[in-house]
Amino acid sequence: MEGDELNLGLVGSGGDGVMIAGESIVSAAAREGLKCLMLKSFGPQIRGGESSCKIRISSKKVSAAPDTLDVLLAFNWNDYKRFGSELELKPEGVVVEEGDSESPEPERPIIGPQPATIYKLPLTRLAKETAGTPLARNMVALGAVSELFGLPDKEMKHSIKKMFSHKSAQIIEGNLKAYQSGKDYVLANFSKPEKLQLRIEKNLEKRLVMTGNDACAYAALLAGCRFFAGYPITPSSEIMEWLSVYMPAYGGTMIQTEDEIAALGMVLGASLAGAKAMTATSGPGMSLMTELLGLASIAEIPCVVVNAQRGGPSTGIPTKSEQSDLMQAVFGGHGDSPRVVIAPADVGDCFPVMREAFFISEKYQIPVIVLSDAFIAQCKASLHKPDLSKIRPWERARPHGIPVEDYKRFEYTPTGVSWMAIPGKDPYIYRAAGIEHDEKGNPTSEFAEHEKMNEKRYRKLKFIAEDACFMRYYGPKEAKVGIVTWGSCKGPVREAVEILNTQGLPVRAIVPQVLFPLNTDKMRAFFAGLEHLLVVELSYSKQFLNLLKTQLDLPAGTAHYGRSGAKPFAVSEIIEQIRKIAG
Amino acid sequence: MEGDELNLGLVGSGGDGVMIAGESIVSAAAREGLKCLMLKSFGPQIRGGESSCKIRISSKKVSAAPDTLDVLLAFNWNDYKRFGSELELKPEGVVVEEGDSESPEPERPIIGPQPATIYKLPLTRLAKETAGTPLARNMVALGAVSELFGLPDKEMKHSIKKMFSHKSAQIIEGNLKAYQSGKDYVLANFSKPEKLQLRIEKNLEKRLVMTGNDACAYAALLAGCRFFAGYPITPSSEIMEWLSVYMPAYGGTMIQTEDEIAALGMVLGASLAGAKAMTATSGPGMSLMTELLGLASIAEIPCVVVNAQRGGPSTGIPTKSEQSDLMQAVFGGHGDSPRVVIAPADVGDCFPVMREAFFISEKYQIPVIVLSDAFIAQCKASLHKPDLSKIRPWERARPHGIPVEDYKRFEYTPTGVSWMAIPGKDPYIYRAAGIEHDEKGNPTSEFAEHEKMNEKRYRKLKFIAEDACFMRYYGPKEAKVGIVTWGSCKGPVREAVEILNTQGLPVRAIVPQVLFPLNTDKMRAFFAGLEHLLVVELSYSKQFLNLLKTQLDLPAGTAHYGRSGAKPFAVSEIIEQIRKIAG
Amino acid sequence: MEAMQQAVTPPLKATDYKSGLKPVWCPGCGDFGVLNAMCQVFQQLELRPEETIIFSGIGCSSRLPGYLKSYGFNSVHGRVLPIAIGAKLANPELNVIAAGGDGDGFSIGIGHFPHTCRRNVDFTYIVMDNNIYGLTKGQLSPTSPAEMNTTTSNFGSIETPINPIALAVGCEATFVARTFAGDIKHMVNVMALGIQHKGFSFIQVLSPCVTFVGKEQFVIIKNKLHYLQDDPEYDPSDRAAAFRVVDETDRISVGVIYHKHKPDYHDNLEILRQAAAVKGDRKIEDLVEIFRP
Amino acid sequence: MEAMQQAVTPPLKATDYKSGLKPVWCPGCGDFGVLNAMCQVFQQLELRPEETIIFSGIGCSSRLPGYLKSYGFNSVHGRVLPIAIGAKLANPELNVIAAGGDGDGFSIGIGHFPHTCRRNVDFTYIVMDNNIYGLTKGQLSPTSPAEMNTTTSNFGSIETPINPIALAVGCEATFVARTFAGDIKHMVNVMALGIQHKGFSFIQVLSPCVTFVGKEQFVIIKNKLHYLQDDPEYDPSDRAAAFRVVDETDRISVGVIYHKHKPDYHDNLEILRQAAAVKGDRKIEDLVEIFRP
Ligand SMILES: Cc1ncc(C[n+]2csc(CCOP(=O)(O)OP(=O)(O)O)c2C)c(N)n1
Ligand SMILES: Cc1ncc(C[n+]2csc(CCOP(=O)(O)OP(=O)(O)O)c2C)c(N)n1
Ligand code: SF4
Ligand code: SF4
Ligand SMILES: [Mg+2]
Ligand SMILES: [Mg+2]
Repeated sequence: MEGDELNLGLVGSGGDGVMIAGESIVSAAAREGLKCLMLKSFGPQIRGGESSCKIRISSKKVSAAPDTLDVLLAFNWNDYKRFGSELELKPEGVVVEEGDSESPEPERPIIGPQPATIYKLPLTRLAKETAGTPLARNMVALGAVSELFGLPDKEMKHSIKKMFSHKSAQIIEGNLKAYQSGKDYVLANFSKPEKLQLRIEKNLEKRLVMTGNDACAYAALLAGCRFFAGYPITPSSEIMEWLSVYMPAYGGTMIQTEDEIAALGMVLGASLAGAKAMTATSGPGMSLMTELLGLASIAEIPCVVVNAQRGGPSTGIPTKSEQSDLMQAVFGGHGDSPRVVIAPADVGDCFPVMREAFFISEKYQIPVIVLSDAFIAQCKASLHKPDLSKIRPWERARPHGIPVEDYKRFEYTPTGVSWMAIPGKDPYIYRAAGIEHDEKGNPTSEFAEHEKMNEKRYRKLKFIAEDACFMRYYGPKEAKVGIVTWGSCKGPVREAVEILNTQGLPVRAIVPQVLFPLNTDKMRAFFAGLEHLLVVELSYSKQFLNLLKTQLDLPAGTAHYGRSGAKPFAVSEIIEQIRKIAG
Repeated sequence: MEGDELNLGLVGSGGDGVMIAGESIVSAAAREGLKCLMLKSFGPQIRGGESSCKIRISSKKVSAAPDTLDVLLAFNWNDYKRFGSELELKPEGVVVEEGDSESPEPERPIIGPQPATIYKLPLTRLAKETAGTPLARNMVALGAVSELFGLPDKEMKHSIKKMFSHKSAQIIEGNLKAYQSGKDYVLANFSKPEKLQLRIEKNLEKRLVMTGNDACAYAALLAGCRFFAGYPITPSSEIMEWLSVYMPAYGGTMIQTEDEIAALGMVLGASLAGAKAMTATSGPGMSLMTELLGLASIAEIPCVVVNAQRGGPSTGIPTKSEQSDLMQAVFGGHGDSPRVVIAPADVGDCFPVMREAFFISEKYQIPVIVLSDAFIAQCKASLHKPDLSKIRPWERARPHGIPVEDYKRFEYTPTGVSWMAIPGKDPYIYRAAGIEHDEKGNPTSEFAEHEKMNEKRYRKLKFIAEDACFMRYYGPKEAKVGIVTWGSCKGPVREAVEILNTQGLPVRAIVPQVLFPLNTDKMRAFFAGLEHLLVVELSYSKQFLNLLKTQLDLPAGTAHYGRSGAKPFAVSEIIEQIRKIAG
Repeated sequence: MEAMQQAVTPPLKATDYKSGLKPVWCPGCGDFGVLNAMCQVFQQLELRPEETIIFSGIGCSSRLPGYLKSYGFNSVHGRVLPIAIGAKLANPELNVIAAGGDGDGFSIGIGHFPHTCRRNVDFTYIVMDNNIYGLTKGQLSPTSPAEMNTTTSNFGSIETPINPIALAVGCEATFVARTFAGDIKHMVNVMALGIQHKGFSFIQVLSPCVTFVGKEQFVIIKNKLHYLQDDPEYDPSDRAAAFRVVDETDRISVGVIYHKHKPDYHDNLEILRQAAAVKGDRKIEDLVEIFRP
Repeated sequence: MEAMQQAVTPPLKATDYKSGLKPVWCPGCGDFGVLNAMCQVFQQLELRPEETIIFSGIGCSSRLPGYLKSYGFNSVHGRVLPIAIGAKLANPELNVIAAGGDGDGFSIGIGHFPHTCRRNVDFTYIVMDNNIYGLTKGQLSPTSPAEMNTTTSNFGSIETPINPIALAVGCEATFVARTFAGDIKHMVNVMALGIQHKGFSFIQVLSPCVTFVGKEQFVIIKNKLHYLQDDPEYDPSDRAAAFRVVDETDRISVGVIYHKHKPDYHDNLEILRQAAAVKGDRKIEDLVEIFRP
């Protein structure tokens, strides 16, 4: 426990209620105003198999999932085996498990240091006694954990009530009793571990709790999106599921299509007809959208496509994260087909990123790919209420004040952006095409027109790189060691930077959100004064490094640290790499 | 006419028989043992619209289509308008057109220098008189051209006979008479232009005539391909059309599928079941194959995909060429999904390239994309009979000599290649998956296995870069100016290099066929000693330059010349660029 | 239609519906007839060009939007249906028409067809069926008859053709009709009914490719035509009867083959929106409260 | 089978056809029944594991190949049919079986279905239809009944479901059957007939998802079952009768619904190869002569 934070891990089987327990803790912490973050992990079993989660709570700041745990709550040691490498204890870490003083010592296949203390509780017996069912074991454990480590009691109870609000009063009562029995057992049998007490500051403001998918969906609605077509796929499905509940109420449409091709097809039709439209998917769906993304590019139709990345290639590892769809996002189309790629770096970041996505797409009439990833998409985080007034729909430039005959849908302009009429709303009829065309939209196969249109379409990128660039910076300006990273790697990188700076090694980091077109001036400005540069990413084939190379010259000797996904970077792993290059 | 070559352009409408005339010339030249090459160009009309072709004939060497013409045969000056920029005359160039001394001077919307001489012939009248139909105008014109510029008369007649071999004896006779009348008219009315006589060397060996598509199809059959599934698309359809005729006779299967996804799906099924299998397509189809290419990558299924590139993005310009599917070919997949990309540089090159494609794919169990383009795919060229004995089927490594239970389909090996059993032929049953898997093929979501498998799959690339690297070199080793290019740009680049070297500016060029993985040692060796380097390509967004940057460091100050496709590079254009950088 | 007030909107003549662009079609192509029929229908139904949009895929037939005066989108091969659906759902006031060829609709695009039928979105889909791939110069199409010789079936096709009408009736399209490019009047009638139908309407137009199949197709088809409107027995609301029609081999029935009343997608969507309103009876900004733990 | 001589090939028991890998399915899932039935069928028909290959897409149901002892390929979502066709055409001696879910087959993969039916390649396609997306945790499937509540139809589905049997019969599949995961014996019988059928056979297995639809499905379906083999009137070669069956709402007919004899693709291909032989009656190397101008 580094100062004022608590890192918990929970592991068990389907019936153990691991996720309910985890979510109760997160809710309670957020109500108390604490920062927190929860990452879930599942075994291959569709239902009822092993599952685990890791929670990090702090009154200060939470950037990444915990590397190592202060507390491991193990409902079942067998289940632990599958997740061992994800659930490592800190040297001073403790374990909470089923058992009492008389039960035989279980085999604990713990990876890394052995627990400093073990708290055994007769979870099942207490659950039966209080709630009348062994299913309430998780509540007993919650009570114990709450008492042992100083979680906010009132809020914990509130969480439990809310979690079971759709159940009978009796069941709620039973669960609360079970919770209390856990607390009581701890009070009667153990002394609290002094070093592992969650410090709670007074009067913190209550926080929201949501996942990256929630945030993307809600932010889209705020940005004026009223048409969503999609096809389910892990880990993005929750975006459409959320919109299926909330989109229709605002007169919008959320439609599940036969496949991802139809999804993007409908989005393009809807957008051409005037709606702000989007879809969401993951790698395999993204691959299927390749052709229609090119159509959006040549026909200059605004659209937003969220790709919540997972482990690839092909079906790959659907439940785990990776950053390996980056090169595809930028260069995946056949022909010279410009698009914009933008990536949130954490759950809260989904708000500005989605705003920017719709802004760029509508203003520049270009497809925008939002590259989220499973660590963001499915991470449950507490956050400060974002400034929603900043997320306003942007209206497309429509033709006006000229004779109808003079209207050129694809007029060659200084910014590359031409007026876009809305069928049924504007008298400026035009014809769009996936075929190369002249300014009026009529087909052409002439070199001169083609070159001109390529120039027009790519010209937009120069303006976008200026207009919509945003980046995050960490660490002191004068540091001579720099890191470039993107997306969810921001968490561990940011934390590594902070730790190293406190340890006397000045390091700074830059995390661009608009990855293509990159604002190369800002990147070069960041490079200035560096003696060492490290590019960090979660892709085996160095996709981010490659993308950077195509856009700017990296300082000589730039180092790279990357590996496959399926496991987030540990802060310690990043620190080690930085120390390696910084000597 | 540079020494011993003749550059002709023909232009007319549907009924004018432009293509028949052009093909007759090419056939005659090839029978005479001459080198030649013909590029066609069509207007938007599906049938009966304007069309033109450019032919280059030489007894020495022919690398590229003619920049400018010695002879322009214009059946119709209206049709010329559409192609003007493609059909420019040399200063000493001449025109052959319809008319006689009495007919009014037509308006000639000629681009560039005006013709040095104009030969008017009463094409229609002579055609009617001799063949009884104005349709034989093209034959009259052929006779005239043949007589004027010294085309091989005997072979011209042979060509005409062959061209009409499926027609009645009377029609053949009529056409031959029309041809003769053209010759006679020239003899009676003009003196031959002395400078424009095709010099024919004695005893040249007869040559073959084929397009790049023909060559790819035939080479595939030679390499053992016995399964082709595809969906028609310009400019690759002729591959499947050729195989539809010749594949079944050798016990193979050519099947037209419902779309490109099904095409690659069938190819993968066929390959898994033991066949050497391929498909062919162009940009839009390639985009649709994105997902299944990733499947081939993770499941390590050999397959060859020919992409005859056309103008992009989206439907783009189907009838014209471009080199803008390169980044997609290499990086188009979601996830880290290795594949090999290899490109022929001319029609004849399709033989070794297809051989190499099947060799790499079968040996390394990896998808291979052959990037042809419309200038190669549909270019009709005469060529020396290739050494067919070099194109032998390569047999996959199949498991043997181990107990069935010990077989690991995805065994981790030093080269990354594991034995691949054939269902129905081998007792070594296994299960493949698009899901990440362990060595046995069982699904996994563990980081460690994933990293290991990524490493295995990418490891192959190192060996391929050595094993299958081949490149073409032009120009003297000691030249200080270098050019890197690929695919059909080789033609004009090679010629530019030769011209500059004769003009006293030493230049050399390298044209890698295996573009990914690139043999970087050979590239660096080429860079050594250069003072100037120019990267040349036909893509607006600098795809080749970007690809090079991701694979190796380019010398400081490397210059780039690229532009949209739809028009091949002129040799003069390349020369100008080289002169610019070489000062 | 805010910006449109200023536009002059006199009644249009059929020829006013031509865009003026010269078709790339071969002289004699059936698609000319389709274009002319559409102009007449638009005029008859007084569809305003500004309120009408024609979507298509890729093919000779898919060039159609370029020749009509209205909004248009010549998209990519096989995706016309989802694109049209998206437009209609986002902008229900629009007159939406989708058009394309047999390859576009029943080869690469066939996956969208059953789903379009079941959704019953209110637009019209016109397939110009010529039993061949025209634009790519003569390959086998999914409706090419068995044993047909094409550039990809050099020894005769060994595939059983797709029957678009059977598919449409089987997938419960609510309006299914067939007509012939050689009979403008019939086309106009059928198209008018299709466009007026509330819900999805599918119209197969037999539209000969004179270049890769042959001019004689016009005569061959004409001689086999059976006009359903002349058959007093025929009841287009009887699905079994419709299935019998699709199995005919000796004659070609044209007219409305199947017709059914059913709420369209938009009707259902409106009901759903009502039901969903409880979830959103507040300003979007206030929705943030649902994230309170 | 060259390398196979050395392998011991004693007759196998049904349980020998299990791979040994533990299924990831939820306890009680209908797919367990399908797996068991397949083991029995394989044993009954004495299919050799080395000569058999099971293809699948992605979904809970598509995990099947992993649990059977035979060659197998768990490919990608929706593409099982073309992959299976490729394998069978390239290696006609193989026993080829394709399997998957309702989403895999009738949503994303539906475009391949009509074309598979018309080609009549000799393999069997088993769809485990649970009316839901299991693997992705409970979204609407193309066969979800109207008004069903799912995670993507929170106010009840407004789509008309796809009827897979209607589609198969409409597209002239030559063998169309339905069976139920709760009746192993029936499954075994129907699957055996399907596998023995020469040509394409399609089998819809009603296979309840206990987690996202509910255990009660087993009872609900069971109570509505109508066994066609018990109906002496029923003639599976009568297409009109088959169409009547697919429109049933009060009962669920199971058994062979439609059955037709027709040459399979391979038969046709062999004829075509004979016809084509004239073009290739020489060594491949000598074919180069056709390029002589
Ligand atoms: C993805 C993709 N595949 C293939 C093509 C090539 N292509 C263009 S049109 C066409 C078929 C045309 O046939 P049809 O739809 O029947 O239209 P028609 O020309 O006969 O009117 C094909 C295969 C393409 N444009 N895009
Ligand atoms: C291209 C693509 N899109 C989406 C997915 C996500 N996905 C996996 S399985 C599935 C549907 C599963 O439903 P079904 O086919 O009915 O199988 P079940 O799990 O119900 O057996 C989906 C949408 C995917 N893997 N690939
Ligand atoms: S090729 Fe056929 S379909 Fe295309 S325009 Fe010509 S006649 Fe019409
Ligand atoms: S989720 Fe449903 S279909 Fe999937 S394994 Fe569980 S019960 Fe079976
Ligand atoms: Mg057609
Ligand atoms: Mg299902």
